[in-house]
This record gives sequence, C-alpha cells and structure tokens, in this order.
Amino acid sequence: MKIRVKVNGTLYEADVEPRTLLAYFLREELKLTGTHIGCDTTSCGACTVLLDGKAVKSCTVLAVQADGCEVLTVEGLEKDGELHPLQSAFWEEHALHCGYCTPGMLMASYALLQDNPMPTEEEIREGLSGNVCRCTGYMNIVKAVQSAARKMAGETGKAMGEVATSGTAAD
Amino acid sequence: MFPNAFKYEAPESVDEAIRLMTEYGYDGKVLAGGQSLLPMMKLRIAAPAVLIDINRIDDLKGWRRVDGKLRIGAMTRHSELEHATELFDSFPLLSRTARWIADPLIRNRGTIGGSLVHADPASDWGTAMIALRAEVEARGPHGNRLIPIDDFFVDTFATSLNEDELVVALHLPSPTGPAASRYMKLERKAGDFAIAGLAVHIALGSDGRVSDAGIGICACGPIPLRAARAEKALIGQPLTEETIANASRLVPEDAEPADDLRGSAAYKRDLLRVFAARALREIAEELHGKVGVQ
Amino acid sequence: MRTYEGEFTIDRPRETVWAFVTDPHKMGTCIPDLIELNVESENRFRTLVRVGVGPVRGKFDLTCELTVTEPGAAASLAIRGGGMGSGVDMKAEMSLSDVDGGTHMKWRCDAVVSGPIASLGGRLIDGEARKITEKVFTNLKNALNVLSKETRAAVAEKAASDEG
Amino acid sequence: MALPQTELRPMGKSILRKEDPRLIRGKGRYVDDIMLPNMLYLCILRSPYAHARIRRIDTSAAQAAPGVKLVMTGEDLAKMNLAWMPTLAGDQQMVLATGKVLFQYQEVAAVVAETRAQAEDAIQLIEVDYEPLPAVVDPFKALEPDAPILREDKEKKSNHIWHWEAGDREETEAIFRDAPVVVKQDVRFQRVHPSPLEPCGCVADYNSATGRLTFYVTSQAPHVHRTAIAMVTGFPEHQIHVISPDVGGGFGNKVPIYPGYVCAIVASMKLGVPVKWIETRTENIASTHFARDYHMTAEIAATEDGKMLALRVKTIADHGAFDATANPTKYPAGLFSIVTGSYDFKAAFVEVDGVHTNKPPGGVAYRCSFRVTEASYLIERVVDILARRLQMDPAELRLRNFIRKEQFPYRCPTGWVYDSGDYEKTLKLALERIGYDELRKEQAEKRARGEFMGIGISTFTEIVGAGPAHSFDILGIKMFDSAEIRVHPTGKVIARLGVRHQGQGHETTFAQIIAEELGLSADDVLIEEGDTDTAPYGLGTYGSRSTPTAGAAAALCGRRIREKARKIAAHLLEVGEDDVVWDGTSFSAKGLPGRSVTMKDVALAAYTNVPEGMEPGLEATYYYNPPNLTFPNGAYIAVVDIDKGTGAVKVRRFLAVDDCGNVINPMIVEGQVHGGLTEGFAIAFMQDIPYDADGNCLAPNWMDYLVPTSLDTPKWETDRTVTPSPHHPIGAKGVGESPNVGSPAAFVNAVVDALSPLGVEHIDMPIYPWKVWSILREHGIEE
Repeated sequence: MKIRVKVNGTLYEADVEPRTLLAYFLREELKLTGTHIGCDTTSCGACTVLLDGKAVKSCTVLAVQADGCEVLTVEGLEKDGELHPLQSAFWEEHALHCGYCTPGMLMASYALLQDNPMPTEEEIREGLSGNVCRCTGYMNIVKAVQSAARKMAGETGKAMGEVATSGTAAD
Repeated sequence: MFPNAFKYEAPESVDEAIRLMTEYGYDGKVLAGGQSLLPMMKLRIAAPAVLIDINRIDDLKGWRRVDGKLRIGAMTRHSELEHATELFDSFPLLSRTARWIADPLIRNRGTIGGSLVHADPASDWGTAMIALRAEVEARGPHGNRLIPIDDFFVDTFATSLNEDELVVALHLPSPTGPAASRYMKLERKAGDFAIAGLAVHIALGSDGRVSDAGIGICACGPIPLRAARAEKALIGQPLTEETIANASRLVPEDAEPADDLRGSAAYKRDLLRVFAARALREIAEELHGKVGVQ
Repeated sequence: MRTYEGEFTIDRPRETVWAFVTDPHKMGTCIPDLIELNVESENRFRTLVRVGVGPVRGKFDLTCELTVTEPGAAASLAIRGGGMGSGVDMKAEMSLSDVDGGTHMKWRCDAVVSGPIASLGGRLIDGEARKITEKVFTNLKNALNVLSKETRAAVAEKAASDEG
Repeated sequence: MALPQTELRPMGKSILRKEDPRLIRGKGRYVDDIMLPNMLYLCILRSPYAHARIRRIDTSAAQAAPGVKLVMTGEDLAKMNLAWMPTLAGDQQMVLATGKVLFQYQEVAAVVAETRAQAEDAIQLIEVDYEPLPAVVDPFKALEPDAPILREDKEKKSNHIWHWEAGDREETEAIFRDAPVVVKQDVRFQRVHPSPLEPCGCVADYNSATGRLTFYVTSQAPHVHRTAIAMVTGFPEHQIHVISPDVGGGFGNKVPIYPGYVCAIVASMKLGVPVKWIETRTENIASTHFARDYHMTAEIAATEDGKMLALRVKTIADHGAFDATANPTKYPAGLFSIVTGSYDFKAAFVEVDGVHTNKPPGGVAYRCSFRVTEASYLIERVVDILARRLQMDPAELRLRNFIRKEQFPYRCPTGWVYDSGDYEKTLKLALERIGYDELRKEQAEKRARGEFMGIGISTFTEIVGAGPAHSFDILGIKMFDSAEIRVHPTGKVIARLGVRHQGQGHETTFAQIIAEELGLSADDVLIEEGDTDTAPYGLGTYGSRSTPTAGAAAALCGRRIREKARKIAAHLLEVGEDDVVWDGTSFSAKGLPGRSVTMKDVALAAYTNVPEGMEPGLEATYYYNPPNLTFPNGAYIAVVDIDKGTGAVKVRRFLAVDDCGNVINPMIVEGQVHGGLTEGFAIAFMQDIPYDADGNCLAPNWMDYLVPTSLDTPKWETDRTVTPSPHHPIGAKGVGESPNVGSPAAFVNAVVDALSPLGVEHIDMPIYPWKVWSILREHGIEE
C-alpha cells in the first residue's frame, strides 16, 4: 500500500505491506534507528514517537495508519544542530545509562511537557509510566524532565510545537 | 515481531465499515485502537485475514448530549475521556476510570468502543459502564439497536454483537441528583490488568438518600460483573457506616473470581469488599455538604 | 495439567451410548467448532477445529484415539495435537453405568496445554479449556438426546457390522 | 550539576558522560541498527513442550515459503558437528534440538528469509511431531530415584549435576552441637531474569572472499565470544572479528553464547551473505539464561547474648536443562560461599547441589557477582530472624557481630580474604541519616494503633572483580583484564580495553582514570571497547569487575606511559630522570622553578624528539591480574507501610549507604546505585518466572514478568563511606551491582519487621500483595 507520511518535517512516500508496524517502517525503511524496539507486548515504550502530536507506541500502530499523518521521532528533536532542552537535561542530569530507553523516554517527556509544561514529580512519574527503563531507577529521568521544564519555561519564543512542524523538504 | 499478512481496509464511513464486515464475515476483524488486538497479532495468537480499520471514521469520535443522555462515540480515545474537564462534574467516573487504563501512551490510542468489544474480563471500561448503566449502540446492515450493558458481555472475549454489527457509541444516562464516583483497582505493577477492580457510581436524591447506585466488578469473573445485591441494598438508604459496611459485604457475593497468579479467589473477593467500603466512604464524604448526608 | 469432570444421565440404553462413543464418526462430530473430520480407523480420527476466543483465532489439528478399557462400560479418548505454535494433550475417560430408565455417564478429562497459549493465557485459559471440554460432553449428550429411534437402530447395526 | 569534561585532574569528579551526546540524539548504534547490504533474517522455531521426544520434523512447506533461503534443524547441524555447543560451565547445550526437547521455548529449527516477516511466517509452516514426556519442574522431585532422566546424552544417569562445598564441616557441626541458640530457615531466591531493555541479537557476516567472519553481537564479553565461537565452530580465531556495538543493557544476560548466534553464523557461512537474528522479548525471557533459582536452608548457631558462632547452609540449585551457569570454572556455585557476609563467624559450612529440570538453562550473574546476591540475601535474612529470636534490635545484633575494621585483611571461614571495610561506620551513618531511633518510636506508636510499619536493614558485603588468575578462569582463560593506551603526537589519547560497558559509563570513567594518570582532561581521551580486532584481550564486563580489573589496568597502563614520558621529559628539561617531578599535570625539573613540560609537550616529543636510543612513540598495554577480589559493602535501610485492606506494601523510604572504595565519578556511582536498587526492588516485590506443572513458562513476556515503571519505583536516598581497597591501584572497588545484591534483604526484612507482631519470621519473595493479605487475614487482621 502506498502511504505518505511526514516524519520530522520531511514528507516520505513509500509502499508498505499493511502488516508493517510503524516502528519498523521508521527503522528499516527510513533508517531512523533512534526508535527502538524492546518488547512484543506493548509494555516498554522504547518505540514511543509522536503521531499527530500524541505520544504512541509505534510498535502498536500500523505504518498504513500513519498515512497522511505527521510523525516526530527522537531524530527530530534537535533543531539547527542544537539539542532540545530535554536532550540537554537528560545529559546533564545523568538520566540515561545504556541509552536504549532514552529515545522513547524523550518522546514521552516531550508529549508530557506539551500538555503540562510544569508537571509535578508525581505527574512526571505518571506521564512516563508507559516507558520502561532497566538502568536508571527513574530518579534522574524525573529530575531531567523537571529541569527541562524549568529551562523551557524560561525560554521565550522557543515554543515546543515548533520542532514538530519545522522542515518542509519533500522526498 | 510481525503480524500475519492480512488485507487492510480503511473505510471512511460507518456504512462502508458495515458493508465490509458483512462481506468478510468471520475473516474480518475490526481494528479500533488496536492496543489489545495488535499485540495479539504480533504474538500470532490472533491472525485475522482482513483488518477493517475504523480509525478514519470521524462519525465515531467525540461525545455529545442526546435526549438527556451522554452519547460517546466508539472511537473516542481513553485519554480524551481522561482529560474531558466538561464531563468531570456529571460523569466523574469516566475520568477516574480512564486514568487507570494501561499507561498514558496506550490511552492515547486505545478507544472506549474497542475496549468494550474486546470484552476482556479485566476491562476497566466494561466495569465502569456497568456502574453507569450504559447502553451500547450497535449498527448492523439492518439498522441500529441499543444493547443494555448487562446484555452486552456474554463471555470472555465474547459479546452479544452479531458478526456484522459495529459498536458506534455508548449512551450514559445523566445522573438524577448530585453524583460521585470512584474507580478502585489493585495492580501488580502500574499499567497491569487488575488483580481486582471496582467502579462505584452513586447519586443522591433530595432527601440525601441513595437514588442510584451502580457498582461494576473488574477481573473477578468471565466478564465484568454487576454487584446487584449491594446496589439494591443501597437504594433508598442514606450512606452511613452501617449501610456502607453492609453493602461492602454484599459486593463479593456477585463476584466469581478464580485463583491465579494474581491471587486467590478469596483474596479478590476481599479486595472487592475493601474497595467498596473505601469507595463508598469517600463518596459519602464528597457528597456531604452537597446534600444532607449523615 | 488441568482436570475437568462431569456426569449426566440420559434416557438411552447403555449399548446405544456405548455404540455412539466408540464410533469415531459419531464421537468426532461432538468436537466443538469442527471444520474437518477424518476417520482413519475404527478407533482413530483426525479433526481440524476452529479455535476462537474473541480475537484469538486459529485452527487446531487434533488426532484422537479411542481405547476401550472395559467393553461396554469404560473407554478413554486421547486427543493430541495443536496449532498456533501450541500443543494440546487431553485424555478423557468415560464410564457408563445403568440407571433407572437410561444410562449414567461419568467423564473426567486431564488436559495439558503447552506453548504460547498456555503461557500467555494465564488469566483466561483455565476457563476456556474448561468450557471447550464441557462442550464436548454437552454436544455428546445433545446428540444422544436427538437420536431418533431409527438412528439409534442404525448406529447399533453399524456398530455390529463394524465389529464383524 | 556535573562538571565539564575539560577539567584537569578529573578523578573523583562528576563530569558529564561522553557517551550521551550520540544516545540522546537517537544516534546510538545497537546491534539491530546494523543493516548490511543483502542481509537476511533468521527466526527460530521453539518447542511448545517442556519435555518431549521429537519424532519427525517436516520443513518442506517452510522451505517452499516466499523469501525463504534456508531452513535448518538439529539434524542438519549434527552433520556439521554443531548440534551441541559448550556452555560456560563446561556442560553441552543443544543448539537446535535433536532427539528431544528439554524445555519449553527450546530452539528446534531455524529459518532464514529475506525479511523478518517472511521468516516468522515460515516457521509456522514447520511441522514437528512431538511425543510429550513427563516434565520435571521441581528440582527436589528431579532428585527422587524414580524421576525421569532428562539428560540422556550424559553418562551420569541422574538429574543431579554436581555437589560443591566450602568451609569446615566438622568444626561447624561441633559448634552447632553445643550452641545455646540455633535458628533455621528455608529461603527461596526465585527464578528471575536480567531482561535488559535491548534483547539479545547478532548479525553474522561471513565474507567468502577473505574468509573472515565479522560478528556483530550485543555482548558483554566480545573476546570471550570470539574464543567461544572459534571453539564451537572450529573457525580460526584470527579470522573472527567480533564487534559489540552499543549495548542496550546487559546485567549478565549478554555474557553467554546463545543458539541463535550459532545458527546465524552457520547460515551466513552457508549463504555467503549477512544474517541477522534479533530475539523477541518472549524469547529473551523464556529461553536465554535466567538468574538465581536457589532453594536454600540456613542455620545460625549463636549465644544467648547475640554472638553469632557458626553458619550452616544447604542449597539446591535449579539449573534447568543444561548447566550453563556463568561462573568461574572452579566455582560451580559462583562465589556463594561469601554467605558469611559481614559477620565474624568462627566456622561455616556451605553445600550446594546443582540439579537439572525441564526449564531453560542458566543461571547468569544478574547484576551481581556470581551468586553473591543469593548469599547476601540469605545471610541478611537469617540474621534478622536471629535478632527476632533473641529479641534484639537487628541493628544492634549486626553491630555486635561485624568484622571489625582492624581485622582487615580478614580471612572468612570459607576462605575469602576481605580487603577492607568499616562496617560499623557505614551502618552508624545509615542509622543516623534515616533517623532510626525516631522511626522505631513511630513504629511503636503505630503498632499501638494497629498499624503495620516496618524497618528493614541489610548490611551486606560483596565480592567482586574476578579475579586473581590463580583461581579464576572461564573455559581455562584466566580472568585478568587489559588496557592499551596510545598517546598521539598532539597529546590526544585513544585507549582500548578488554571489557565492554552496557551503560556503566566506561567512556567517561576510564577516560577520567587515564586522564588523571596522564595529566590530561577526560576530553582528551577516547575510550573504545567492544572490537576484538583492536582491543586487547579481556574477559568482559560483568560481576562488577570492570573497575577492579580493567580500571586497574587503565591506571597502571597510564603509569607505564608516564614512566616513559618521564624519561622524555628529562630529555626535554635537560635534567636527569631522577630530577623530574610529576605534579599531576606536568613534569618539572627539581629545583629549577618555571621549567616544566606538560604531557602534551612530551607526546609531541615522543614522535619528534626522543632521546638517543629510545624507541619512538608513546603507547603501552597492560594486562592486569588482580592480587585479590575487592569487597564493596553497604548498609541499606528500608521503611515500609502495609495497607491492611489490600496487603500492598508501600516503600516509604529507602536509604543506601555504599562503600565502594575510591569513587571515580560520583554522578555515575549514584546513578548505578539508583538502577541497582530498582532491580532489587523489582525482585523483592514483583519478579518471578513461575512454571506450571507441565513446564509451561507462566511469565514469558513483560505483561507477566513484571518490570517496575516510574510509578512503581520508590525514591532512593543515597550516601557513601569510603574505605579504599588496599590492593587496587586507585583504591576503587566496583559498585554497579551492590545495590541489587544488598537491597532485596532490606525490603523483605522491612516487611517481615512490619508483620513481626503477628509472629511472622519469613516471607519468600516476591512479596505480592496477596501474600501479605493472607498473613493478615490468618491473624484476623482486617480493614
């Protein structure tokens, strides 16, 4: 089936088998391997991306369902070579060890801050409860999201939404 | 992990969906939010030949009030109901239940209609719909019908829908007086299916006595169940320590739990009793002041 | 292993019931959701059955073998096979006794389900396996009940000729 | 806030991790990210039965399926003599089953196809005719005389694998005979699984033109993998190039060789194209190596006034179908004999018996040093039981029996020589920081009101850093580790090590160690691990051994470079070598103020201006054979509240005071502690892999094998004492696993403490709410 999907601002057209999961489409067709796969039961959230602005587990969405949609992956967070505040916060707060859950955590955190720019610790823990990390024990991930929220609140004119829709190149 | 190969259909109207369901019959499977179906397909314990994806049917999304009832489109996502501030007052159980379903990412995708049709005994929505005395609006080739929720669930993963019928909406009666709700659930970990769960919806009459009591039981039988004895015991009574204790003891009597890895049947029954007492106490406290509750 | 059991009484003579349960052509049709029945010998048949619990849908290929433990009174049916990457092993034991105006049947089934279905279905499988097993015997009872006198006679004749 | 990496003297400072910039951009390169031209995918058919004879396998339909290039069975591998492979424990394991299957989800056949989906489709078309056999699930039943013999291939016709013991039986028995107080408890450490977020997988790429096999694998021990592959396949070792790219967590899971790896290699060699195999989560939990599964019985003999005299331990170890335990060869029960823990026993005797059952093979050291977690949990649990019996405060009993700091180096009754520690100081700090006395007061008040609050202490000792070559080897290879440092002319450094990190931050901490030794900044040092073509031979990263072994190698290798640098500096400063002083950042001439050269100056000179007769260049390699293990330790305290209605346990507080010797990067140490505590918490309250009586795995995925989320996980408090290791070049001890080793006992002790007014002495893990509820209701406690 032919699909047209805008991923990180770039429009892609592809022919996919209906059973192709969005996660595999991103990884194997578009070579965006930042989106990871960690389980087979929709339990881990390593594959979290934004689909039309909502955080979803891309292993449990068909690529054909993304036809006509916009997808944001971890590779789309950086803007003009500059890290997104969440990315820098994850680095500064030591919110990752092996890094495998990190793209999913970043995307879930991104969605969380979009809906709730200044979440409490409990709200962050709830917001990230669909994402498993086996290394960090979550303490520093929570800290990083808080720190990013503070940074983003302090930054004017650098709204979250810009990243998602930037870029217009067609493929 | 990949699902089996299947034919994919994405109708844009309810009629088209029903036509496809009629055409494919047993081979066709409707894809709503997909958060239960797709994992089962990846594990290849479900292998439908045709997927009929109803995500593009706008008519199935959102909610509105119709004839004093709330009509919720089948494709309304869990997260939408979780955050629907305008429903917090009259239908508090919706948000209180939604936040217990799986995790935030799954809630962004999963739908209330899909959850009900899946008919898992641990369905949080099924449990809440029992408490709210919902009706399921199903449409088939020969028109619409309303199925009371008590007639909807037949068995584990089985509903009273015909093969060519699509759930299009839920209808919830509006509460008759001040109402309060609780959803209580114990999980082995966040996002797990319930060990046991309980949905309690109470409305009070002007005399401060219970005018409507709806209690749904989660994960304690082949389908979500109704605590009919406890409901009956509460109607017409004020919420007092005594009526609450009495009703709580009655809740487990309508449960049929099984022993499993999550705990023994006796444990689950007792959880229901504890949840009922906690829920009713909290509800009594919340409604205190709205009407003259002792 | 899971064990299920049950018993029922029907108003048919023991010989009729015995002839029925020991006839693969008859017994085979009591397997629920049967797609295909292939009688390979007088005590062995193969069935293809549709397994469907909600979205879990697949086909199981089952080989059934009947063993007479006590002619006219007790037999066992071993069912083995599987599908969807899973295995099923069942042994159903049936015993018949005469009661007033008919026959009493007691059955007991030991079922072992292996593979992903057993692993995944922790919350659900016990109830489902029980239902399917009970359905076999409900079907058996119903089939016996609807047997007309003529059919019963025909069965008895067939059984007799098979023995010959 | 962490410091920038450009600081000189970075040792002991929280500098930001060098590996993070690529990982937070989604630019890590994990094994599944490797996509080579013409690559095919391999998928494995697994047994639905725990024990069954294979009568026939029909692969014809699979062979004819779309995209399929190869179908392999055990019979095919047998023709190449590859149907079996050696395990790390010296047993043999089937690659693909021949004859019979011995556990559910065992590998039966492999399919290679153009796409993953096609391979998955095709395995469904393979028909296997199984004859089910009775499954042996309980290790005690496996030892009964009439139990079915599982391993027909072995000479010994018994499910018993080995018996192992340590300590002095007679002396221990004698003390027990006369002991005034004896406590005894059966303690089970359930079967768990490391379950890293990235499952196992590989890409085998055989190049028939060069005869080289490049093998990308998510591996904690790439060199061991290369050697093992050479041994299994007979392929020349120098023609095998193992690359372990970014590793998405390991925790012990990625030490062994798995059948999928062998299948991928064989397939690539047969087909001449790259073949990828990535397991699913289900395959990861249900077939790769488990951890723990010890059935232990411990007894302590003590005096009435609380002096612990002797310890006696008997254990049945369930090893599953193949003995694949990842232990040093001489220690089939790992370092379990560290079970005397932090206490000064007069005598101890420990026995372990390994047993085969119809379960997957194992067990690996899951975030612990070879069976230390089992030992630590056991002793810390039983010490609490003794305290209860003696009506003593558990902290007081511990303080009374600790090995005192002046006793170090201390030889324990099972023979280990502990390097250093100050257990009293660590526990006292923990008690003070958590406010122990106030908590006990609060508990008393709550008890009076009928509420259940518990305080649990665990004062564990670890044994890590395997190991001294005289007694530690794997498959005969001594357990040293290595570092190679090359200083380039501009003073930039590349260093390669024989270990392989999986999130521990080696790219940062080893850069800190080397930068410290060379007077550079961590930014000047690039750390590379995981490529067997470039890195010196090493045994890998597990058992908290990286810092004790490779970290030591890095430091000593740096010193070796510094020695040469000193000679070059003397030449540059035009003074004698003895007159050169190193101050940590530069060499200066003694008594000649202002005359100094930096390592960068020396580096340039090493390639441009070496003294007459000196070999140019500035490189060194160091193979470090540790003189002893290191013994990190800690005092952990958990505070829990129990919900009387549901039996749910809430961990209100948890304090971990660790002593891991000198710390290289406090930020990373703290992060490791958080992570390890979370895994310990999961084991105490959630994780188990149960099997039904037919051998079906009842938790083969993350729906039922429970991994905690951010919502489940308690908030951790941490602190530290520092008792350097006297024999380690930088006084470090290793920390990654301590929190997983030490914490389960603290959690369980806290829950038991809460329920102790009911007479409860022990609850087996995982402490599910229903277990607590049952105890409460048995005693008539209800909400």
